[in-house]
Amino acid sequence: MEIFGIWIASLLTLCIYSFLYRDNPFYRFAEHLFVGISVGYSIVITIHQGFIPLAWNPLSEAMVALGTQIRGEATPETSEALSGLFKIFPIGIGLLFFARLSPRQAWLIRYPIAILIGFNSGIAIPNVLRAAIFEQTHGTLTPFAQMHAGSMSLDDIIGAVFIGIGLICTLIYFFFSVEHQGPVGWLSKIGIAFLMVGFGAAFGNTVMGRVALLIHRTGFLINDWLGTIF
Amino acid sequence: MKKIIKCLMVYLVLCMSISIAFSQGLSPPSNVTAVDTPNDDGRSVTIQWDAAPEDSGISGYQILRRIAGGGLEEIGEMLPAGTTSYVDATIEKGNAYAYIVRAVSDTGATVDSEETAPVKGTGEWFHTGKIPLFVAMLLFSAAILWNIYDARSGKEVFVRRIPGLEAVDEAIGRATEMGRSILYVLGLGGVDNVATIASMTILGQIARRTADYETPLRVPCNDPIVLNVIREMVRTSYLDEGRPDAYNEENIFFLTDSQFAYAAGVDGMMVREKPAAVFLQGQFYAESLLMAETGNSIGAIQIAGTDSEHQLPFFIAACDYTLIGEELYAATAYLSKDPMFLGSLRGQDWGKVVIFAAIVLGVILELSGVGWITSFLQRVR
Amino acid sequence: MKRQGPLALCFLFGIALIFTQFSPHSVSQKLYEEVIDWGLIITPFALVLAVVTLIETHITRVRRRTEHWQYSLVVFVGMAVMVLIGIPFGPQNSIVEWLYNNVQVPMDATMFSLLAFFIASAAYRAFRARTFEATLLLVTAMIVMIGNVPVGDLAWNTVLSWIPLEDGASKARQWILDIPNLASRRGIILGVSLGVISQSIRIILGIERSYLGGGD
Amino acid sequence: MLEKLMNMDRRLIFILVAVVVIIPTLIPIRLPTRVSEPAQKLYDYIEELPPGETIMLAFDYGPSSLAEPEPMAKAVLRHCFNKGVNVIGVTLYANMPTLAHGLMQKIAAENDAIYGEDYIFLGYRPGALQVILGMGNNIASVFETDYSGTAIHEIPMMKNIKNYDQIALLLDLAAGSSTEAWIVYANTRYGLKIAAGVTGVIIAQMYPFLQTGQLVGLMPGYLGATEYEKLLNAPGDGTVGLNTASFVHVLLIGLVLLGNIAFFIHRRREE
Repeated sequence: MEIFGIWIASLLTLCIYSFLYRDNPFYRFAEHLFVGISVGYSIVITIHQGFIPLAWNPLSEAMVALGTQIRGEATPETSEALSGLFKIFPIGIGLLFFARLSPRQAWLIRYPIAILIGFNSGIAIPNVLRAAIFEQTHGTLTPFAQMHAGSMSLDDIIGAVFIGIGLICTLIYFFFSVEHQGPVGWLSKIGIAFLMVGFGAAFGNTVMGRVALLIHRTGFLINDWLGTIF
Repeated sequence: MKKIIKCLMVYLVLCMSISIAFSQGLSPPSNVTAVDTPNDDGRSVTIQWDAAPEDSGISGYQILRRIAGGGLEEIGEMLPAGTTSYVDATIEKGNAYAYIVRAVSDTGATVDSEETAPVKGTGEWFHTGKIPLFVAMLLFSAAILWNIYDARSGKEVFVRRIPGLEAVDEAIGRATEMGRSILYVLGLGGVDNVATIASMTILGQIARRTADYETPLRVPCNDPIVLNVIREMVRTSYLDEGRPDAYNEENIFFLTDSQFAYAAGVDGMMVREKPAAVFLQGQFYAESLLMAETGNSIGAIQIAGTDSEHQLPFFIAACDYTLIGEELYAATAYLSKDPMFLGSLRGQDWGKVVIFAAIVLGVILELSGVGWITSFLQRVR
Repeated sequence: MKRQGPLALCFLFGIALIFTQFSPHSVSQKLYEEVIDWGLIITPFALVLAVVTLIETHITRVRRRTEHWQYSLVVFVGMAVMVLIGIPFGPQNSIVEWLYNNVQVPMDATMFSLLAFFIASAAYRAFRARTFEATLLLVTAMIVMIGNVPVGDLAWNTVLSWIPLEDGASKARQWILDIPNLASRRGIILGVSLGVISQSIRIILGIERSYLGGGD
Repeated sequence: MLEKLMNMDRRLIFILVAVVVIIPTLIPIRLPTRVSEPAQKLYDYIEELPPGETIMLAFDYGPSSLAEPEPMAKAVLRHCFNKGVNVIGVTLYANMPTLAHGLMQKIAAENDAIYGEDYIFLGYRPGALQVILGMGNNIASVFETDYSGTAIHEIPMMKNIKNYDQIALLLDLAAGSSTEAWIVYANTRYGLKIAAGVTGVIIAQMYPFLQTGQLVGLMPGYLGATEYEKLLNAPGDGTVGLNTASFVHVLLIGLVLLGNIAFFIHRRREE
């Protein structure tokens, strides 16, 4: 079974690589099979790792507890499980996503979406403000505090000054309320230069990342697949 | 009766331990205070005491507590010497607790401090340590709201020149002259994506210009909902320009929903139709490179724009103009003149001015040895 | 109800979360936990949207007999096999795991590895030093690339051994990442974060409503 | 001629790339590497943890980009198991649980680590943000059971672990923007220490957080995996891969140079 699996995996791998020559039926078959299998897998995972433990289990436990409660055999545990009954509200709102199936009632999905978007926005405001704005500004100033204390090497001093200049110029580049002329124009040009160096670094690293993907697949084909033949 | 015996016992134990301590020269922890921990949910009490001198012979501390009228109980593990505070997070709400700090020497001798006054844990409704964060949040919200309000009242809001946008007319003009089409790619985002919304707005504006020139505007989509929205948008643009006859719904169509197939389809269109201008605006992932490279190889003017930071290097390298991150949002405001976008853009600029000022001022102050901005930022919680 | 209801809920949840971030009281912490619970329960249902959209797309394709419509059937077969075995027996069923390990994982990984080829052809055909900016980007990219792989330092230490700096390639890479890259990224982070916060404010207050979609 | 060179058929380039990857895969070589500061910091942090401490390992990547994070995960798991540091596995990616679970089992078996005592795998729950926040209050409120369905409170390793307060470090193995989410919500909100091992695409984005200390350490892509393997003195997939990658990098640099030379000659002629 394992060798069979390696063979299937290898053949599908080659089907996808055939795309490098040009689009062809093998590639299209593999691609669509992939879409089907992976969506199927996410449905399975979402049901077994999301819906059942988070919604179904507490609710059914609460139902059982309700039964014992009615029969008058309540224990402290059943009354705790009973609180699961309140989950009926979020579950009901979640079920509204199914309104997507009916064109006339589709607007109902706005309710769960609005809650999730309100959630994300509310939690983001104070935390992003602190993590990104305050912490990052603080991080820019700390080296200068050390510099005054005299506990820094020349390299680090140059680095801190560079970071300060680069940050300020980048901020100026992303400043839209003023025309970029004269000194502002010059500073924003320096900002662009810093941005380009940053993007260049990202590009260089991306090459490493993409090459890694290929090496991983080649390693599989050569060591695992050809390994089963030779 | 029981109580009296208990008290007597405690008294005896106390006397004994004090006498032992004195015989060893151990002095009791001084200035012991127990207060309700500030800015918590009411489930802890903070106990503090003075540090003992180094030669005190103390090897550790044990905290003891008593619910009013009850017996003494040991709380937590033995604390190492040098500790001067302890947070008891095991209290129950509604009870008042009194604390004793017991100093322990190497030989196991102990000496107890005086018992503190009983204290209750109460939860606070507002975390006073977060005042700076709270104020900053309010100020920024006010700035955004005021600017949107100001823009709505019809005041002119200035947005700087964005080079990529000036090339839009050039690109459309060239396509018209050459009698070729314009290809507009919206990326892979859904209707809820900020970059996609921005891209749809820009498309609406470009459609106004192509309507005049009757240049074909081809838009392959990968999201059925986005498709419906932009068909509506582009039709409106053509209507507004008085050219509903020039609108061809088949030019805006669904290609496929999967990433690489979409990129392959767009590449195929580029090679076959050889558009004179290619717009790549919106949210992009790894497929960005495939499309930008093909567009480059057919010699089209390419104007890209995305807030997907990781794809920007490829656009910059392979396209003629690229709207970098926030520039995409600014472009939306610039082209659509929507007060909401314009106002927020200026509000965000105000935010940047404040950060800018904090950095410049902070550096100057730090270098002259005044550290209050840095220590203020550090205290923000 | 079609617009006001969702807008009100969005406002309530947003404000509740902001409030609980500033209030340590046990009542507000209980509220905070409850709201997170709601979020956790609602989120799994969102999968319905993606699945319905996908199925609709492929059904339309089959029905209209568009080009390559047969492949849409492959999508359905793949999905059906996974769902019919996976839902009753769970993701730890051996057939599900076999399909995942031998079909899904290798294809996903291979699909992405195509990018290594495309980045190579793009590097050759599109990355030209046309402008000052593009040149700067290219030069930096090359330094980082050579610094990322061990052959960089090896070449430096053999060819440029007369320079009194060991492992110059990886040191140059590290300097670029640590200093100019950091500065520009921080600028981007500050700008983007202001954008995120301002959008969140607009959403909570109901000024930004695009998430409701079109219609009334 | 020049025209032809400038617009070389991309398939020729594809073949070149394939050859340059296949040959070193068949005949592996070893080049010396040095360890950069961010990876060293992460290693030191884990090295200094007393046995019995617990770290969390978040597998926040999909099968599509497993090439880089997988060697990192292997190296860190080996390090932890050998040191007696406990590991809680979790993922925010829906298409990841089977792969992550299998990987943890495999490395545990190699190092005689026991499920439930030395490591556990919690699995996946939808909604990244809610999961991160929910675990900060109470891990059991999000994961009442582990991936296999065992109740969390019955697992010996989890006896004294309620939330992030008892976790020494979260290592996020990321191929997307999950690290930022962990920083903003788990570090800022709950004070959890964060480190990251990221794919090449997002390395550059991590540096501002490294300087402020919001990230304890960083493994940058293949290079990071190689560096960690070197620190452990146990070369693995990362080391082998990075050496192979050397050749492709040299090829790519050569191609870019060639392309630009052709471009300049062409432009000079046009002028």
